Amino acid sequence: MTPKITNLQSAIKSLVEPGMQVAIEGFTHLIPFAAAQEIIRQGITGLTLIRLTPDVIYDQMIGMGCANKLIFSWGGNPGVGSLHRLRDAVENSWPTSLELDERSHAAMCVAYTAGASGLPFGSLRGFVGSDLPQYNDSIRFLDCPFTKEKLAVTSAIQPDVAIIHAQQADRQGNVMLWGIVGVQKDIALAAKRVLVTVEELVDKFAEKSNATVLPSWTIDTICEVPGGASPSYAHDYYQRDNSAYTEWDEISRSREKFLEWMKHHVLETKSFVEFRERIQS
Amino acid sequence: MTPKITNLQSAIKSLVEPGMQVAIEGFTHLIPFAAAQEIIRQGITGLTLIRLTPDVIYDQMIGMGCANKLIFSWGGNPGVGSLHRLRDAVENSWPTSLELDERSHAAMCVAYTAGASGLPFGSLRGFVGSDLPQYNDSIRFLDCPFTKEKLAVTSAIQPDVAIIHAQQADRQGNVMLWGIVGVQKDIALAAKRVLVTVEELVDKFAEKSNATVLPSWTIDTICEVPGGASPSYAHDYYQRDNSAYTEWDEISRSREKFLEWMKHHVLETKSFVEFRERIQS
Amino acid sequence: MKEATSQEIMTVTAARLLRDGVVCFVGIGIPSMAANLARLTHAPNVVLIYESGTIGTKPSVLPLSIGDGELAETADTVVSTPEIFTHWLQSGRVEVGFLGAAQVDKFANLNSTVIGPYESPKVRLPGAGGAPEIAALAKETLIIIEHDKRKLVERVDFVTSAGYLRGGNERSEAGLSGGPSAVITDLVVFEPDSVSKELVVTKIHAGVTKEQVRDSTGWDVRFANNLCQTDSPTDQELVALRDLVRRTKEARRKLS
Amino acid sequence: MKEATSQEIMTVTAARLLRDGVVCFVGIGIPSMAANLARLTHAPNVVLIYESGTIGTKPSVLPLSIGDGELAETADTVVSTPEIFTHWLQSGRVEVGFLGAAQVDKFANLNSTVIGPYESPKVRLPGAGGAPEIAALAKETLIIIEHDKRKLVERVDFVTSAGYLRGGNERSEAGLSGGPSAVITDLVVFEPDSVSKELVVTKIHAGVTKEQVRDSTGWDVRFANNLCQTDSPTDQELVALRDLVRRTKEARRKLS
Repeated sequence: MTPKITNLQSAIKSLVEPGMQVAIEGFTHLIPFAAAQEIIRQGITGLTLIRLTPDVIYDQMIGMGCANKLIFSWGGNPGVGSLHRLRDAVENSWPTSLELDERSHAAMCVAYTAGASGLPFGSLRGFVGSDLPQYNDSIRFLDCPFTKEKLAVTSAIQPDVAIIHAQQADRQGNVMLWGIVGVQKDIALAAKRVLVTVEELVDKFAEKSNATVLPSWTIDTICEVPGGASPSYAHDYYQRDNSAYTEWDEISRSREKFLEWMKHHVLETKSFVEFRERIQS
Repeated sequence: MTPKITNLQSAIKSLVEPGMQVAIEGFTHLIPFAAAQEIIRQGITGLTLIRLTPDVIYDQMIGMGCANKLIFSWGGNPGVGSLHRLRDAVENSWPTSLELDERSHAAMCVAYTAGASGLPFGSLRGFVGSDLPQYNDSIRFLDCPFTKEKLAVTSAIQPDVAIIHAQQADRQGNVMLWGIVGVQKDIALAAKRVLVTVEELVDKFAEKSNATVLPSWTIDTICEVPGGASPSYAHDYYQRDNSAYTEWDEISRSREKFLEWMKHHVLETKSFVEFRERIQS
Repeated sequence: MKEATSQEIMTVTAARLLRDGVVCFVGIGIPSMAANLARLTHAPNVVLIYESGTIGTKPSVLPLSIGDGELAETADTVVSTPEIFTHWLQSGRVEVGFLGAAQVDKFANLNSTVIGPYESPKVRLPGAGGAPEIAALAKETLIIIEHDKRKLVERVDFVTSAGYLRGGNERSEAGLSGGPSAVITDLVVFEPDSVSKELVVTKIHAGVTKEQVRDSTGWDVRFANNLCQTDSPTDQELVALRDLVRRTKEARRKLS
Repeated sequence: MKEATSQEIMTVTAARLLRDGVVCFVGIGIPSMAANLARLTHAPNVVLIYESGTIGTKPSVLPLSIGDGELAETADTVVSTPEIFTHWLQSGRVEVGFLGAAQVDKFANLNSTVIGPYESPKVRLPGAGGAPEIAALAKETLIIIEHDKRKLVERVDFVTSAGYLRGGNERSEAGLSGGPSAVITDLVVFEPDSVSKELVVTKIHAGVTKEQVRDSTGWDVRFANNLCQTDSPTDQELVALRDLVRRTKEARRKLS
């Protein structure tokens, strides 16, 4: 009932297996960089990665060959441009081919909510006139049983593991996040198992309007990882490191430079703490 | 864009017309007694009343002949027993017959959410083996377009007017409620027009976890009505007056006693303030 | 210690069926009393969910209504009512549903809608509330009801919430898992027969006779071969229950 | 005052199309710049919604990403991303959608998915994001795009978000209301012909020639009979825009 509170290395080892469907979520805010890098470090492959907005960390995972499928709606470097590793995988199958299940944000949201709600599908007004349904069988249409209107439907998403980052957990293992809360509650409740990395463990939560609280018994494992969302941000803890996003554009353009950077910063570091030291030096 | 801030009498006069679909919501907490009584006072009839949990105030409205249809899922005096006026209307058509569109809480919620989301229907796992769908055409079944499972669907609810009570509005007309927030956000966003009565107007909201905030531009009219949810309660303002619920059982058992009580307390008082004075004397 | 009343025996017996640590969706009234008694005795880690949106609530006094402030103040989190039904019940997170009803029949179907025909009822009852989905979606349902011929009937006037429908595999063939695992009354505990799904008396409370049970049940009631007597409430359970009732009465008196 | 650049003219022209008090769903980048410029000049009561869940946000600097902390801190309320799409966009509350794209075609269809065939793209673009539903459900859509032959094309390689499809009544016959009301570039403003729905140049920015427009447009472009010149940015507009850009640069420098 109570989540295990452990270190990130053993958390990833016990939760994430090759071939799993893994959603590592965060809408610009609270992106679990530390946890995702630990997956790279452990060399886990064959994953289906799921996220509305795959960004720099998914670019790293895709470039390192962790994934062979991506379920998503917008894959870019926010405010900067393309994800070069994602493009290289889709355009040139490097380092491996990447199957796409591509929806829109609204459809991904509906799929997460359906997943969290125990429904096999969700409905939305969408995709009329769009070419996306032609290439994606997880988007279909039905007629409303009452009004006969044509509506889009999309299949539920229920990943094997969801990984999110939050500001706080209390000693009982309840988790609280606030600010831009994105899709995290839905994906956490949709997943079979949930890992949460948090900025800090606290005795008691303060009042925070718009807070999302996940009760302890909905979570499998909690890791205290200060700065674990960096270079994205954690509202009331630290701000977004925009320069890291800009620099990624340069690093990720060439395969060689990318591999070198990943080797030096991720593979040759033992943990996120060491990674941060190397980045800052 | 900004809601009108006015008194309850003119708010009801300008928003509620005979024959309308009106949802006066509150899940035990924050029930808009004052606003609903003003509808009785103004003698508005022919309404379709909508609520998950019609309780004492709907019993008063039904007994006074305001409604000829009820869309609901549980009509009782919470913690006490039956609603005698509701029973008299259904069992004996007194003072007039009352058509029922009866669903379950889950289905009402789904119908409100669909209404707030611009969808004509919502899906749920429910009603398998239940007799309710036999008597209610707003509950149907469909096959999931992906898994072919049989799921229940229910038609969206989008009332002409939603009335809710909240703890606070700020000077710009944004509204905040907290504690048990029930279905209020969904019904407010589902309705064509929205009236909110509030305990007080404030300069700035404090942080309140689990708070629901409705931006000013989603609301048509705000009335400051301190105690306007009494005898239900307003979290952090006043507690539930359980004795009023218990006494209602006695008052409402006979038509004569009921009519006399309503005349003395509601029809012969000019406002909720006078009503409260008379109740407390 | 004053001897246990039949209602106290019912409540304690129901409470015992709630295992520690389970997630329980609680109906108001005696189910709420029994669930909280369990929490205050052998099941301190039970997670109580009320349909008003309160999750992990730990009230020190019993709520009169399903949405009392006490429930919100002592909860781990409070969500909207729609979310309770979609993300918490429908998702399959609820292990035990704890329900009452106006009528229960031989196959544990529940009626809380009407006595008599739906279109011209003899008695209009409050209605479904959250029960149909709790009964359909909880992994298991416990039902508490006073033992009375008019309440325990051969066939309910109206199936508000599905039990085992007309028995046998009918429930699972309709696509529903779970189902009522026990009906607890002030005289006995019923459990469904593993094949026919008919409610059979498996425990009989101290001092209650089979004759009494037969006379108070609306169908030709069967007793299990391994019928045994209900363990009587312990002093500890009775103290906890009576304290809870006393605190609740005091709190309500203060408010009135 | 330094003369306006063509990008400044584009931003100011787009900003002017946003009426005060409307509810606007804003895409990141130039749409966000134009929407905030409108808010800081003639439209102080515009309600800006970003897909990250921020409603009524009033950032003092431009967000680099769609979910910057600045957006949450200055918002009237922050809701979940699913709620933004269901309760705020799909419900029909958004009056203006403000979008960019990689390609826009003659009938104002948008492509942000691929250049080349979907299965083996020449360029894989970021993808749909929130655009398909914004373009479908906002009462009206404004599109901002740099004027370039590869961006303004006869027919987009991929319809990510529906404009007027293949023109005429095709959009409304498909069940969609609304639609793009203007495409603003650094050379001109296009508006759809009321019957054919083909994008026609209705305004041309100061100093731009028809020749230049023809050379930079991927279809045989038409000019409206009542073609007029875009009103040049006022000093007040330019000051507001340049201040906004300067504040944004400073804020980002501080963070790096």
